[in-house]
Amino acid sequence: MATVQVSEAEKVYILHGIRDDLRADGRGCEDYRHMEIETDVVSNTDGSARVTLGHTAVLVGIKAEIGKPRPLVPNEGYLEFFVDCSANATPEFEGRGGEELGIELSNMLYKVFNKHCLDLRSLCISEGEHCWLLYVDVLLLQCDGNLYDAISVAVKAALFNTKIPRVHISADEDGGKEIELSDDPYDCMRVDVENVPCIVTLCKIGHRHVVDATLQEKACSVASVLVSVTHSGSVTCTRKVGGGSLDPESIFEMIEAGKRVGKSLHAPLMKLLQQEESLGKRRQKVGFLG
Amino acid sequence: MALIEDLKQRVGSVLLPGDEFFLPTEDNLTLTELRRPERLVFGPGLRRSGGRLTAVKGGVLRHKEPNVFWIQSQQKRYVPAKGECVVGVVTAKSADVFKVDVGGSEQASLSYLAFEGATKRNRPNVQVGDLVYAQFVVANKDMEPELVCVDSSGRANGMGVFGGGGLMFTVCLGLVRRLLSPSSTLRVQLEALFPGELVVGMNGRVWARCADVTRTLLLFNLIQSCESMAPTQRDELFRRVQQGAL
Amino acid sequence: MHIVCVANANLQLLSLVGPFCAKFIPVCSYRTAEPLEYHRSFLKENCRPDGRDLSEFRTTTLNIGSISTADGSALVKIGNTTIICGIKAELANPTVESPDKGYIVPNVDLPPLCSSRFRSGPPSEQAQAASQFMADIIESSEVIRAEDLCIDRGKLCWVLYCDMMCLDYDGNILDACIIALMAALKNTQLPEVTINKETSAPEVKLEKKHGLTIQKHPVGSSFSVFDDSILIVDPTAEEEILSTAQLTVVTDEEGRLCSAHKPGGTSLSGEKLQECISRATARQKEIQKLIDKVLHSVKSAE
Amino acid sequence: MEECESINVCLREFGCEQSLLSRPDGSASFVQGDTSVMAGVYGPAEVKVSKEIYDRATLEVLIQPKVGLPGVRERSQEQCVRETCEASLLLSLHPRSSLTLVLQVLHDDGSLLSCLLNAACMTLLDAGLAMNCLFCGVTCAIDADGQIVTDPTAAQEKESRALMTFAMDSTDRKVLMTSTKGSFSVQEVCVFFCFLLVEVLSMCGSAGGVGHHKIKYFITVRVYRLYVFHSSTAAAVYSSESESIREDLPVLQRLSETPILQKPLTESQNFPFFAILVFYQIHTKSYRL
Amino acid sequence: MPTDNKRVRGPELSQSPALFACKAAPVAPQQGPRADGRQRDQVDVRPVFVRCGLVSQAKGSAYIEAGDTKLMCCVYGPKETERKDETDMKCGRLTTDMRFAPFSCPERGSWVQGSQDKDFSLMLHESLQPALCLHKYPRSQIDVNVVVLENSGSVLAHAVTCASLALADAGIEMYDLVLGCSIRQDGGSYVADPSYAEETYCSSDGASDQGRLTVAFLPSLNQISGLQSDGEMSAETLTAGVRTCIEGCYKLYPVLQQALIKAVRKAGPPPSES
Repeated sequence: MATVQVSEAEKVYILHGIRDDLRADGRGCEDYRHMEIETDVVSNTDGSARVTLGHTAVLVGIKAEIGKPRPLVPNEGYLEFFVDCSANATPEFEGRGGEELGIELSNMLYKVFNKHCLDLRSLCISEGEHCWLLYVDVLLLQCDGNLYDAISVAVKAALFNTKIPRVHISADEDGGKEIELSDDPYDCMRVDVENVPCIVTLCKIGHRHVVDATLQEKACSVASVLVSVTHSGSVTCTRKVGGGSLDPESIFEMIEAGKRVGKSLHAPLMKLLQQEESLGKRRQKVGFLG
Repeated sequence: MALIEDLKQRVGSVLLPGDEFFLPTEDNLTLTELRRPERLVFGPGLRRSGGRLTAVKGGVLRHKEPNVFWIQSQQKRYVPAKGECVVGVVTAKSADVFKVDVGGSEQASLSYLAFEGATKRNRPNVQVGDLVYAQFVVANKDMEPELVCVDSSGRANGMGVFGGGGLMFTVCLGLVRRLLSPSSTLRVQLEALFPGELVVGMNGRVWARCADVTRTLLLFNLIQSCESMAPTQRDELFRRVQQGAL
Repeated sequence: MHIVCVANANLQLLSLVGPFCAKFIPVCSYRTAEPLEYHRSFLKENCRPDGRDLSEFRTTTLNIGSISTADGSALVKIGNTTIICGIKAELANPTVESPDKGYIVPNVDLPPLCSSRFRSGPPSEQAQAASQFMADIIESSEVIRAEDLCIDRGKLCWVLYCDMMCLDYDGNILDACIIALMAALKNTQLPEVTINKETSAPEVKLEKKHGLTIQKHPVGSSFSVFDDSILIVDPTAEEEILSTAQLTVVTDEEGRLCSAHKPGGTSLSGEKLQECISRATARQKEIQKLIDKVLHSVKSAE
Repeated sequence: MEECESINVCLREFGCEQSLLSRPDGSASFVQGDTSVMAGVYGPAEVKVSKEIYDRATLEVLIQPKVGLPGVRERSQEQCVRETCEASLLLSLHPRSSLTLVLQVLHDDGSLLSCLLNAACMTLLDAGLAMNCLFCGVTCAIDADGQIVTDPTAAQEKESRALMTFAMDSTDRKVLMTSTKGSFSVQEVCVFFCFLLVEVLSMCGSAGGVGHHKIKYFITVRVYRLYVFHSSTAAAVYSSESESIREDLPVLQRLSETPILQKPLTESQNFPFFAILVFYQIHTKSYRL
Repeated sequence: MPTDNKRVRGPELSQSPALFACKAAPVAPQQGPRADGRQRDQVDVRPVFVRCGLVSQAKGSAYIEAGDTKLMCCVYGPKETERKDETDMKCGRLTTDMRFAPFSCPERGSWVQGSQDKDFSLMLHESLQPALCLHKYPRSQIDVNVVVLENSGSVLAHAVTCASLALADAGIEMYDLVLGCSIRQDGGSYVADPSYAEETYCSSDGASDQGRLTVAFLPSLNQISGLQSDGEMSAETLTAGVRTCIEGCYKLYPVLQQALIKAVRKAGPPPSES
């Protein structure tokens, strides 16, 4: 992952600041940086969203395709994730570095966006034969720390934005099934994103932990805990990342804090998404350069 | 000696890898007998291991008086040998040596000081990409080959960096040897045809410069076509060139 | 303690006291400094650094049926060399060219775990050559008739994936692979499959299982050639590296040869080859006895 | 003990051409009937640090099948060719360097492994690499009736009960490589070895130019029936007819060299002609055909 | 998918016979004692069998067997780093590789490492790294290779345990051993050290508190080096789960200590400093 070199003096400064609940950019320990969300940014996808968090920028596009359900769960559709760490984001992503991070991120996304948070059965068209397959492509445009949180918010926004065409199954003469896609672009199915979680990354710095760490702060931390939280406050996935170890008590504190922060993230996010959608075509598109 | 007789008998014939000759056993060397064993020199392609002499390359057995034997074979890849002069390309400059590509398996080193008149202060003007004509002073399988551009008396003796112009090309090693042989008719013929400069490295690289580019190219084509030509054919070709047929 | 020993000095010592006493002088350093000389000094006395004589195999142990997720499995140890073979049976469509034949797919894996000489990633040349060798053995000896694996002609047949994994690489993996494969095949139980007449879909009765009919019992014996002339059996990893050629002879219970595989190296005369073949025939009997004994004990334990 | 009459076992027409590629340091093509292989060798050249061996050259063999990508079978063949070449090459003369031998299968009509070996040997020879000995490969098949077929075609291979490929070296006439398929009795393998008679039949060189030689070798491997029972010494009959090559022999045009491969050599072609007959025999207890 | 040219190939498509089974495989009981007789809602881990130093070629190795789960781990190094650009002048590099034998799971796996294996390798790396004194091995690399011979649940937890044992057996300096333990939460109850069936079984209705949790723990330092959970659980359940796992780790601790002591004794007394 993108890293920065931080001198000892800077580390001490950051550490002392966090001890007093004061971060270098003036935030408190549980505050996010400025976040921007825009949906429906890529026209040839079924759903897309762009999220910037501080200087971190992420673009998510979702394509729906008809596929065959997995043999073990014949009555469910499924999601495929692919994370592209473009060398544009940081030169370190060139070659193998970006590929490894991409696999790591997409593995995490598989775990977070599992069947507990989405109604995968609604993606099934006919049991054992056809289902909807959502290809979620994540593109990292810029890297300034806290990728997981930004990606999860972007995925949630893109899923909210996704419009899957309705299908009608009719039997043909031979008794086989025929699938017909609806021609009307407004006749579409939406994905219920109410239960979709967001990831909150908590970085342990000194004796405290902070939310949404910048790269400098990240360099000072020994380990972080990812907590993915739904709107109701239940935890769908946790994971310790980084080279250090944590004592059990601080892990419990971090899970608790993650739950608190995550829960408070959902309501404004949903409100924002609905607001944007209600604007309809009148909405002024900002685009990437805005 | 039986071996020498045996070898002499085969001179001019083709030997294949694995062909063996047996050296006389050491028992013949007794102190009472004053006759010193004849000195035998085995050149490329022949290998002595214990009491056996084995051919390791396919080619024609050659002999030179008194007792020098070698196998004349055809090869494209150059393997550095001490004392041979080669044409190399400077590929890198470092603190006190140049790296020179001579077409072997390893790049040779060439010291800044191994030029005529070079001192610590007065460094030779050599750039990456320049051609040099140099001689091997170290060339064995276990060490990095080393080149110099001076002879034992410190004179350039024709070695050093090439001037501008001219053309370098690669021919097979056999042709190079023929060009360099003191009794080479080919060289004499070429000289008669195109007066100019010709530098022939033992590594198969030849550099030529004639009065103009056309002639240089003609010379290059002629040498290349000579690779697989009999003297009679060559004579014919040269005659036609002289008459302006090409 | 001596750190480095001069090779020549040791050689003289060795020739005086004989190789067995060599253990009392600082052998370790001699062994690492001059491994070839070290081995030669033993071979001169017709024995080897681990105390075996030239035509002695290491202790071979066999454990059958230890992996419950596999349809058949076996773990073989020849000295330190450890190979585990697991067989997974799956259903597939037979090829158009041979509609009445099933598949046997052997693969040998040499993971980085088994020795520091292997890297992770796609299989090394050695692993690929070993896989091909196993495939050739299965084909040549006709261990199982491919027709036996057919369930419904042209429609359904069994695929036996025989995956052999090396867990400890100390030379002679080919012998170990063959023993592991044979033992695992003998241990394999396939469920009964019937074709439903109406839906023409296969129906599997997992509770009803039967074994495979094994036609032949090939057993391999590997040899290494030292200094173009000395032949040793069952080489260790160190001996394999130092030797100049390898040879594997595979024979079945009727004394027929299934393979005489010598992928190059220094040459070998006909007499030596004959010697290898007779040693291999004797080895075949020993190993077949071992497999039968272990299988019997597994059955009686059930 | 019966005396076996010689049976007429022969090889398909074969041929070889050397130095036909300009980029590699040595190249050759070898044709056995319809089986044809093209080979090229590069080196001694610079070696990758990861593959460097401190006391000898690293030899890599790459086999390219006619269609598709090389698979496990090619890898196994590569191993056979590589280890055979390693045994005959004097690799210690070029430490810390690399030799790369590329073999391209042009057509496979049986006896492929032996053709690969022969092409490899000719290529190494053409590159002028130092070798202990030459080697040659021959494939034999036992058909359903127990008859031995040498140099079988693909169709014969398919019908055969067992298939064996051997490589022999030219100095000690010993076995360098064996690779077998199918099952066979111990007696049969003995017969095989008896049959192995390496006949370096013709080797011809054409010379041209001043001191410039182009040497063409033809290695024929013929299989004869041996009459030897209970003999334990290998007797080699080595007869050679040699004619010194004159410096200024008229050079044959490059193009005209190719047909020679297919034609038997005649004196009229003015080729120096060597025939080296080597009988190879091994100790066998008894055999019956 | 590109065809694999480096292995003997079988048919294009083949399916496990279990897919066509007439009778469905028996499901793990959801109440009462578990299939293997262990107790629910108790830290009832499977008895483990551990051995160190089995592999002759490795610097250190360990084999662990818990129920039917069988794992093997080998440690090579410290050695020169393979990739020169990754050489760290101050600190050693730990590389982890975890793979499943194709026959280790009820469904046949592929030889090619999937993204799941890579994820396991990464988690293994994160769990082990805090326990190693990597600063003692500058400019070098330590390789940890784990092979799963049979997967009968809780592989990651046992892989962590096995790898730390192998590291200890290799004589790599460590702050502490690392132990792994996992649980499966099923509604209000949980099972410790779940078997494969218990792990993969999914409850029919969307009941809350369904999840799996794996914890890697340094027992004498009381630190958590690895934490991984999935499924939906409340924060309280999760916290309780972590505590359960820690308890499970403490249960394993003496067994591993014994195994290491045995291995050290077997290696013989250290040479006297005379």
